[in-house]
Amino acid sequence: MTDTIQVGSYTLKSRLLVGTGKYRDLDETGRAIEASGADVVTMAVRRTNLGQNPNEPNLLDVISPDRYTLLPNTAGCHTAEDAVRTCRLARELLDGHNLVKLEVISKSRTLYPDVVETLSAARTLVDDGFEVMVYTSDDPLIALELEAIGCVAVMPLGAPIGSGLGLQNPYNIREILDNLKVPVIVDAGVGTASDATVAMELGCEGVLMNTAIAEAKDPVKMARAMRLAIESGRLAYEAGRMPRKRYADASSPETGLIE
Amino acid sequence: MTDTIQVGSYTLKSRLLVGTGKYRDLDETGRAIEASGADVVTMAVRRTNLGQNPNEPNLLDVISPDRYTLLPNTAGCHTAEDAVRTCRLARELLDGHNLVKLEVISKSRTLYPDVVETLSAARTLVDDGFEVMVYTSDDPLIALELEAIGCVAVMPLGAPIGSGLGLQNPYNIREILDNLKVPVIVDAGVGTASDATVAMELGCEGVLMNTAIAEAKDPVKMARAMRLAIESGRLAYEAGRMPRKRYADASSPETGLIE
Amino acid sequence: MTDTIQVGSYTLKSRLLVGTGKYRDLDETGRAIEASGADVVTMAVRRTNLGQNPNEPNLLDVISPDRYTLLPNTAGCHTAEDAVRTCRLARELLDGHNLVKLEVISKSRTLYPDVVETLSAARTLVDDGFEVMVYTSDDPLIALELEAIGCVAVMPLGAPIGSGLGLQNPYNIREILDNLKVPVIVDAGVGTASDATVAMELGCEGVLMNTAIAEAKDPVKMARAMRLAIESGRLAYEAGRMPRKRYADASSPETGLIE
Amino acid sequence: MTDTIQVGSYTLKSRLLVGTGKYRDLDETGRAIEASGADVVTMAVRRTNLGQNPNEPNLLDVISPDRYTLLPNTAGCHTAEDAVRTCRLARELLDGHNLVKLEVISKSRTLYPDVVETLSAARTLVDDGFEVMVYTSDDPLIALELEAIGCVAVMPLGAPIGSGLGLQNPYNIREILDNLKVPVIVDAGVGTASDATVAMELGCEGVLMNTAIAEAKDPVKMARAMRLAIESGRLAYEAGRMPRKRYADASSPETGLIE
Amino acid sequence: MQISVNGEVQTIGPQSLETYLSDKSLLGRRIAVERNGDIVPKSQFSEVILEDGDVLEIVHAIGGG
Amino acid sequence: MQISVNGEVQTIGPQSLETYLSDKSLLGRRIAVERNGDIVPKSQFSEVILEDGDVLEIVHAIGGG
Amino acid sequence: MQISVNGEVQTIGPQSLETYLSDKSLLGRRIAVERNGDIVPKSQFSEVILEDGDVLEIVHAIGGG
Amino acid sequence: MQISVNGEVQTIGPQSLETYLSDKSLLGRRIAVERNGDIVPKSQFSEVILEDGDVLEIVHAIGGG
Repeated sequence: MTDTIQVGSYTLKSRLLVGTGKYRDLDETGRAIEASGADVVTMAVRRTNLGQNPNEPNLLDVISPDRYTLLPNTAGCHTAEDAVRTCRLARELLDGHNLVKLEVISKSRTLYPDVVETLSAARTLVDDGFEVMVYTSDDPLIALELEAIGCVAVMPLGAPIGSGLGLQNPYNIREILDNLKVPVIVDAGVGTASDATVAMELGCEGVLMNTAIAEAKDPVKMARAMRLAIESGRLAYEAGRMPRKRYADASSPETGLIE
Repeated sequence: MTDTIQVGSYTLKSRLLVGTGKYRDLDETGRAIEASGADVVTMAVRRTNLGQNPNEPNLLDVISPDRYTLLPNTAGCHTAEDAVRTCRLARELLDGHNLVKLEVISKSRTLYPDVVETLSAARTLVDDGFEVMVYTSDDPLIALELEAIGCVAVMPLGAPIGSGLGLQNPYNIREILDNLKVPVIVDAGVGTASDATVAMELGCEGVLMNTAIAEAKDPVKMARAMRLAIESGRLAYEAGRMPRKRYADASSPETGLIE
Repeated sequence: MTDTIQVGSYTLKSRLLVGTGKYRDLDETGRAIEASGADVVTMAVRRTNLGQNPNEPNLLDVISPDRYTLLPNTAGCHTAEDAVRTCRLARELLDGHNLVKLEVISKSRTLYPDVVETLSAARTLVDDGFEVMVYTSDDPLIALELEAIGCVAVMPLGAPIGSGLGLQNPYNIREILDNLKVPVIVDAGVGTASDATVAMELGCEGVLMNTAIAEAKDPVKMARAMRLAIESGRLAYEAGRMPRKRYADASSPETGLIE
Repeated sequence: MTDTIQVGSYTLKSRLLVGTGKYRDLDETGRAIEASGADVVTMAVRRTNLGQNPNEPNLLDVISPDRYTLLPNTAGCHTAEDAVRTCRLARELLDGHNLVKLEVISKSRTLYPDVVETLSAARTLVDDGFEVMVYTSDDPLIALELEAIGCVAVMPLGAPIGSGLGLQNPYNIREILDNLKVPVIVDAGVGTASDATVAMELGCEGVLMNTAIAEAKDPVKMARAMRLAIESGRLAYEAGRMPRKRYADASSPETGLIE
Repeated sequence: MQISVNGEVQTIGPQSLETYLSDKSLLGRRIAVERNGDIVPKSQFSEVILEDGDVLEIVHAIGGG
Repeated sequence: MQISVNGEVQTIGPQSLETYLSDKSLLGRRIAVERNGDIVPKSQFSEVILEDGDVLEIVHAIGGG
Repeated sequence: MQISVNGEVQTIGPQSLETYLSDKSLLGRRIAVERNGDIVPKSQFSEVILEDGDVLEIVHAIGGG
Repeated sequence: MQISVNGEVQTIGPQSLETYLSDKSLLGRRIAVERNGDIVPKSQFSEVILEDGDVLEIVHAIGGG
């Protein structure tokens, strides 16, 4: 597909955004990411093990910043302050690259977005010149507020991170789509290809996923499936689906039959 | 994709089978069929209008039997006898081509398959040397019986013809898949791309559709969407989806965080 | 509730029909059936163990034919012939009582109704003077044919027997309701109270269940729940539900607010 | 049923809480509320029309504070300040009665809860000695925070107010139930009886509704349906439903059949 | 002589169905009997004399759904 | 002098809140009154003397969900 | 003589099926013909002589699902 | 003197951040450094002299979703 989406100052060729967690190894990571066709790839920032072997392979060796648009996330941060510090470290790490994925989540097993801390961190980061793609709940009002703050993309969860349950509340996602101007990208919750297609058919600008690909039995093949699922859903959205009908309607003419 | 499906003596390159009804004109029909990538294309058999202009374009001019595998259907037949006569006329019309889509449906507004008449027609046609792809209900026992009779593919409805409601009873479709050896192809009921993906993710060998493409606002674009949806669903089925989880599961490591 | 349903020559006070299988013992059976408020109670017919102790309690001691309308079933029969013989034995066993539940199911793990054998047995039984309540699939045409044969109630499955999955195909059930005049009673598939309520809200005349009560942790309490669920669903159907709305609509006046 | 629920200092006999909006007239209001069996009844506070006839009937004449536990709401308030003022007026209006329903909603057509303003108003009201039943989104973290603030009941929406769409996100409701100690009462979104039953089967302590009853064709009958639906769902929750099964499981013994 | 009852072969002497059922303490119990494919009404138990090769099905009611 | 009641400006003479409510036949009705942002308890209606610029909100209960 | 073609009765003179189809400009078109319930192969159009009372069905392919 | 690096206390002699990183073979690797809450740009590694009580966070990129 030749269509693109504009996220802040970045023009993306693929509507599929992918994570790099949970893979068996960096080799599988690289092959799956390549098969996905994504150009935005998320990564995490973690403390360097001081003792470690200097020749140990690094994520950035397989996912080159020259080839992919890296999207550092703030996964694991439970406060606005930690999220902001993490973003600043990421920006330095990537030589001034200012696109970040903000997520501030609770410590509870749902890993549910903490919308109050998220709003606070978003304000600080936007003031500090970051282009913020923000992970949030499916609360339409919070989504509107995040757009007002200046986030370049709003990314409501489809279902809990890593659950693979598929879109739990299409109503709210549609509501967000009806009210926002910046790109709305479903983040988290997709379990299989059709879940991604459904999100795109609702009119989302894109889908961000990690576990659905990394934990499939064959991640590289699932990455291909997701790439097609996203394109398929977007095309279906643009094509405009047939109306649902309560009763059947013959596909072949009901006249001119032999007797 | 290089994988193929074997239906009787026919080897199909595409898992998407399409109809030719309900299009604005033959030109749109041709362009949509081409965009779908299908190689099996259904058609109907109807009385020739005696008065008609001999130069009037004919379906077979746009859908050439040399390029596509034509699948004449028995749509509109309400008895086994009419269905059998229609198949014989189709075979003559296509110079001995013996692949047919058998459907015997009720006159009721559901156009629901008449399984008793369908069983009877299937027996006659198989004896008469036809390769029968049979449209039926999602009754697992009837599906088994149709396979036993010798049909080369069993095609349970996903939802009423032309309703676009999507798979109404995945349980029965799965049941049929668990028990049959011949290809199971969902026929009718698909409304948008994700419906087709869902059918393929269940493990169906293919999907046959008409209205979902022909009545989309942009049929050619929807045809492309459906082509990708089928490939995506098949890949996802082969890749093996991640398990669904009741609780969230972080995609980024929860250790090594800054403090 | 004072409303009743007419099934052939029988006037039923309760729209809940219950089975007597799978209980821990006859005492629990009796208490659960009583709590359900049902007046139609199904039973099975089986060979008498010749050696057995004559004083061993008998189902009919707890479920007295004087108090309940017994509904002998043909569960376990895989052919029309066995079903007919079983019904005749049941009629003799119950001193000429001619109301029976006909079910002819496959040997497959789905226990799916064998509609061809069912149609054949129904014809024989109706000719032989039985009042036939027939268990069948959700095939709308077969349901119509069973009514035409003279069955006094048509009982489509909601989901596989004992699965507790709830209504799998409300579309077909609605289709059957739109077309039949005799009572339509959902039989099998209910797992919890709301499943029964949903069936009644569709307009069914009643629901027949067994496992949902017998295999609940507390069968007697679940029997009470089901009794209320059926009444609730019927009342809701008669009351006429509010229309679904795409957008919110305030319950309190939006004028006269303080400022 | 003899079981009760404790909400702050109030012991409620019915798990069904009802609103008084949208009825044709006060007479219908009174009859429907009575049929519902509810003891908690919501009301709104609005400016008195100065010119009005002193003998004009008043809501409190039909819904007597002596008979019902009145629950004044803050519907229509879009800020914490207006909500607090409204609660204080209500307390004065009801002679010191301190139980209130707090809702601060957006002006958007979703009438979605404004969780930030709601948190702020809840703090003020709890400090001011009110017993606060709070309407909120299905955000599990916000629900936890509202409990921590001291609200006596947390009432997440099932679906947008007045939409009648039924529970949109059971996953989040279950999440809230798993984490809170105070009663969780689904407020808004119920459309018909089975929706209420489903909410109770999840383990909710109660359901608050208005439109589903008031806008039914026959509100009084729907009120009876809802009363039974709530009792049914609670009983089913306590009884413990049967496990769902992938395959069928016969209700009648499969041995001892005639041959 | 030999008869088959509920699938098992039994060797008995000449007797009426009533006597047979009585020996098995089934008389007066809530049962129904099929003999060679035909129902035997309770009222005829005493008149029916069992014959060599008779196939009997004797059933009663049990719990079922 | 002028006061605002439920958003509308009214010109009245010096009087107690009780008198005002009584003139509007609101006395004894189930209402609540807020004056300049503070609740006025029923018990104090007679003591409260309305002043120029007072802002009153007078409310009652109506149907709501 | 009279024949029925696609449900309509026509009066024609003695002729072969080929001649009939040719008059209707259907010869060489993608059609199939059933005569009195049996298929008439294209190869036999010329040999088949229409008879009084013949019932013909002449069909072609059209769009269908 | 003592400094804290990624949460662990270390005793080192007076030196620049560059020297420290070089000793740990981290120089030239894709890392970022925060010192007492503030980012230290790569360009300033040589100028920054570590002081007693400094708190360093040294991070790199890893897989995450």
